[in-house]
Amino acid sequence: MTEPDEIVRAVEATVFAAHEPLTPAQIGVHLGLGDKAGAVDRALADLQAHYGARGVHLVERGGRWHFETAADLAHLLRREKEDVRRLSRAATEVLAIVAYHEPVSRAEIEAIRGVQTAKGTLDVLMEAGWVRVAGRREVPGRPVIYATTPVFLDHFGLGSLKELPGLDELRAAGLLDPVDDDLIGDTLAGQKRVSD
Amino acid sequence: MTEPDEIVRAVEATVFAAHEPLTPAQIGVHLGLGDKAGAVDRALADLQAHYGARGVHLVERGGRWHFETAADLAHLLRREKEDVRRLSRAATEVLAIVAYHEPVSRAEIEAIRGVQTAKGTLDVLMEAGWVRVAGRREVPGRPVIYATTPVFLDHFGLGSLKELPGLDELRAAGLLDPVDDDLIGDTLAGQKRVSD
Amino acid sequence: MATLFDGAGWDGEDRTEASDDKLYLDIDGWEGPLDLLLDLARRQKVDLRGISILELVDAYLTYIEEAKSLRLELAADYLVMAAWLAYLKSALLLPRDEAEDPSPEELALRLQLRLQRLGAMREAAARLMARDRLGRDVFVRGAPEGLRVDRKSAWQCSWLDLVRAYGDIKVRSQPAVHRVRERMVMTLDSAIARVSAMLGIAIDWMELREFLPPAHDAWANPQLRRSALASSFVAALELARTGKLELAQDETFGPLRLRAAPR
Repeated sequence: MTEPDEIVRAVEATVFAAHEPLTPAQIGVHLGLGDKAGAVDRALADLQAHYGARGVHLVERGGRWHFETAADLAHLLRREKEDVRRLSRAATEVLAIVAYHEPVSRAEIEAIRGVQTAKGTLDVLMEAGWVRVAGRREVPGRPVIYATTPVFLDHFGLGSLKELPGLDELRAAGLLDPVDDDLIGDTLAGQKRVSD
Repeated sequence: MTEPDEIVRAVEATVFAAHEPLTPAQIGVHLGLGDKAGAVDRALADLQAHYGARGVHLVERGGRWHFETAADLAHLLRREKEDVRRLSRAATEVLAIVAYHEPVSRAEIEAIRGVQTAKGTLDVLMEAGWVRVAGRREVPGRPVIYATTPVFLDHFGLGSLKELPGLDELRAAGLLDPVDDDLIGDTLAGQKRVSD
Repeated sequence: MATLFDGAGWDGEDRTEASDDKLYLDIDGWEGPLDLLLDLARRQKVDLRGISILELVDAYLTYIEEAKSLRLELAADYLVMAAWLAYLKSALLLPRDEAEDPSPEELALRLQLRLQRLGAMREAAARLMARDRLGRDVFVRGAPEGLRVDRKSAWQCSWLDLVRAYGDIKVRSQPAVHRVRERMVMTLDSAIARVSAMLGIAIDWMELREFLPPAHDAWANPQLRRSALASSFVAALELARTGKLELAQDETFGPLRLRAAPR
């Protein structure tokens, strides 16, 4: 490649510094090349070829020229950064209710949890991609109902929701808060809590 | 010239697209090259050499890199509507004193100029983003001290303060030594002091 | 160093063309005595290092006199400087007093150095302002795309957390039902009947435990035995209350003994 000549360098700098795309005529006027319009076109063609292989391209849109990031590098302009965050206790409960009872309305979730569910909690679950709106229930008020997504099954390694363990299994596996079965045997009062 | 490699293209696109000058570390983080910091430095050196002949240059100012138009094209690009604010003579002097002596207190500025410096003068320089408060000097009275900013380097096209024009000659001539003499106060005790 | 003082002024300002006779008119443009001194020095068109302080002092004093005669308001600083320069001048001209410290020559040198410093900074400011400046001479990219970092939360929740949460909800939300299991017990009535009957045939003190049924078959059940013990104790208290037996215990938690009340 030869060194760029003066006009090429000037056109390059002008397009670079411009706040908006420029027509060749505007560039010519700016550089005082009014009578050498062809020179601007040649310079633009030269620059376009030069930048073709680079990380920045010189492109024409509707007769106006500007620099932009090469299309294959566009992903660099907007990078996503992931913050790993643990789901809150409330959100975990809501997710569990949706999984065990889907499709379920917000009012039903609240009835099961026994506490009000902040709107944001469901938003977080939808943002995580685990819960989706599954339509409306055809009852008065037509409440929105929620269900889990395939992403949910993936994340928790489930083939289907049927694989979620029942309460008896949970208890048998010792996954529920221990109920004082052991204590019952040797108390005279002999009361037993019954949870199912 | 060989085709630029992927990292060079990515660094080129990143610096081109950025609103602000970037340090090599910032570029590395953005490109997810955290452990290959040397790659960014190599790419920047490669790009700087490549753009050296062009209408747009890649420049380093205070450790941060950006593209700007070549200085020799200034006569073609100079904007009629000047964005550069005209500084008062007092403000330019104060700016020079801060740059050549930093960090420097207001009393020291006044000692060099032999006149009180209006508070507004430093405010104008701080508003322009060229001067900042750099802490306090740990001497009696703990005076606030001032220094220049990266924006100052950017604006005046200085890679670092070492590139200030005439710095070495001035230093060699002893003209940048700390000022502590009070010429008139020493000899005219009891009269109004001129320099502070 | 001489280069520091030729060339144009700073940021378009240039007073070198001002003629001497209108010098006083510019008084408001000066910022202070040093400023005026420096300007006077520049008029001598020599390197500050070679300047004659005496001549400079004379120029300053003459200037201040003229300005005063024109009834210009002169700032106190100008007059203080004038007084000091007059002192310096006389010290430089008079025979040297060896004891004086600092010496007049030293003061003159210091003044010279200060003027050099100010001149240097003024020159530096002019050179700084004349550089290729961003936004005036060189330009950054007019329309950068900008870099954006979108922060996205990757939510974490384990299978265990999920099912445990559900279990907790169920445990928490189910109404608690309490049910007492049917168990074999010795009722108080049967205990009273048994203790009364046994007391009838007893001759001497008997310990409470001896009133319990023999520990075999159903009575071997420890729960039932405890029930029998408790009921027999209550039966003994009841019979004592109605005057049918006497109770004795030698020490705290010692054996409890019973016998029929003497008739």
